[in-house]
Amino acid sequence: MMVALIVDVGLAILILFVAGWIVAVRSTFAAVIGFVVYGLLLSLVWVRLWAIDIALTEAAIGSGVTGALLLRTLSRLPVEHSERSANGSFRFIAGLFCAFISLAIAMVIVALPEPAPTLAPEASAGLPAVGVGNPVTAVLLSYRAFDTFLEKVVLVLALVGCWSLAADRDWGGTPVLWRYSDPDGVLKFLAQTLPPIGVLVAIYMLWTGADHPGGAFQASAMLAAMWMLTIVAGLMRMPRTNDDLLRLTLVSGASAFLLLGFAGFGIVGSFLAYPPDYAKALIVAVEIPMTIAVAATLVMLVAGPPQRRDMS
Amino acid sequence: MTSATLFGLCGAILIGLGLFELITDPHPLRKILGFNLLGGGVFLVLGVVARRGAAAGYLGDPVPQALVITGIVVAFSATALAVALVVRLSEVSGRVSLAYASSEQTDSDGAEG
Amino acid sequence: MTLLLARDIFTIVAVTFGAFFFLAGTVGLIRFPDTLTRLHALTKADNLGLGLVALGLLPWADGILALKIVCVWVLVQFSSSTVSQLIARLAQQERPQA
Amino acid sequence: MDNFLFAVAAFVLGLLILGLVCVLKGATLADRMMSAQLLGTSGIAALLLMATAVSEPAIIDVALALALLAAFASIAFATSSGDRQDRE
Repeated sequence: MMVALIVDVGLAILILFVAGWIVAVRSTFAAVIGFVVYGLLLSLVWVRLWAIDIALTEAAIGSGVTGALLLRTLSRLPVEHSERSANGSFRFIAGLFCAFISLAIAMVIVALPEPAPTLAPEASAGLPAVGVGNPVTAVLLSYRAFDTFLEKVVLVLALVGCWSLAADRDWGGTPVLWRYSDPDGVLKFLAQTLPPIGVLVAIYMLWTGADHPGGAFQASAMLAAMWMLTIVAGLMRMPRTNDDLLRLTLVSGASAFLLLGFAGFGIVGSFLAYPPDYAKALIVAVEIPMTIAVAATLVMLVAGPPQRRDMS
Repeated sequence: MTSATLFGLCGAILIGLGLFELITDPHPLRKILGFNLLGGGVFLVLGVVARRGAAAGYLGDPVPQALVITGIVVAFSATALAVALVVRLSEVSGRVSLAYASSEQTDSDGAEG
Repeated sequence: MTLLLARDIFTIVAVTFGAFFFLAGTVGLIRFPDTLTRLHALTKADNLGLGLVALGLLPWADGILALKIVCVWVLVQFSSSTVSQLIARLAQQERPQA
Repeated sequence: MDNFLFAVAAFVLGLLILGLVCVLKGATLADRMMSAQLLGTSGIAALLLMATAVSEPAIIDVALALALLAAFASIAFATSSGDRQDRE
């Protein structure tokens, strides 16, 4: 497997190169392009580390949704190149400090205990009771479902924080992604072709996530990307932030999870516990509203605080 | 050296680079990028722990893997909120950079927006 | 036996040609004089490079998997042709300044 | 055969470095975007090669997701930077 190692070394060099570029380059726009490439390379590394679920998440968030978020932000900010702080000795000390941190972590990595501690056998042993075949999905939605529930709450809270930053007169208005006049209708064509395929792939990912790499979150990122594509192409309107249906959708994921959690008290006797025979069905059932809710949250997070369209 | 160790060391350097960017760059959006670089490094280190914990027929320990997935989502939420703060700051103050923010505040008022 | 050998040879030939088009695309991107010719070089890597690599891998995939590989290629075709148009338009806008 | 496929993946990744230099030095926005597009396609090719080399079908799903999302990212670049240029 020497050749495989060469691939890994190449990947490591590439990632460090891109990271160095992001730090060194003056133009912020170039740094953002660099960051999207960084996400792409990371998802290749996740494949090499046999973490396919993470590779999917990273590809979806790292290069897709975060890229859109940063670009939308850049189109709002005045163009300003990064001015390095003139204080050379400050940068030197900061560099030294960061090198020290890196070195310390590197030493920990080299000295990691052998044999490595692992929870894989425990995760595997519980699978029959949960009924799903993908251990990562089992961890996310059964063993540590509470974490996942709170993660959905964090997403909604971040959106509440984001909306709160709107100017008073814009409250309840419509957020804007960015404007593009599509003179030849090229974008419109793509926005009519790609989303049906994207939605199909999202449904597939959600479904296959029970037994193979994939899952709800990856599916929602895919849905979010397709939705944004149709909005940028002008085929769909961005919803107003005071739209009741939108707000209901946004909280439906966490609410479904919460309901399921309390149902656990009644049926099995503890919060977020699933009755053994229906565990898989319940997991898939709660994943569907969650996927739609998270997709909507992602789109609204990328679009940022509401702005009244007629104002600008 | 195994691939896992290689990527672990890579993650350690990424943490250092991200931290450096976070500390030294006065542009807040660049600080956010630095924070995400740093996050990528941390996730990579966790991923290496997961890969080393391969057992029971799995090629990686699913528990740290699930932690990383949750981490990526939460990091995205934090990034989105931070970015919204940056945009609002520039709308209100008319400037982006955090360098010498207090002393130049009065000069730059009204110069942009 | 000969069928297996033929499969190996087919994969090696197709994938090698695909890699060659990636090389050609990258070299073109670096060496060609202006934006539109560079765009031409890029599309060769997108279409033929990925296409031949995908073609070479098809015999190793069965049924639905092969369909997925073809899907990946078709998707890249759709998006790369659109993005090429958008890039060309952007290049046109940029030219006066350059 | 696995080694051959890995070698081609390494080769494509090596080209990625060249393409990357191009992104970094790219004189115009259009050049940078072209290189980014090439990077996406190379990444997808590398994933397909690796999926076959290690016989892990799930990696093809990653390539599929990347094909859709890289398209979205490229379009976001092209359209939002047009918006940006208008204001500059």
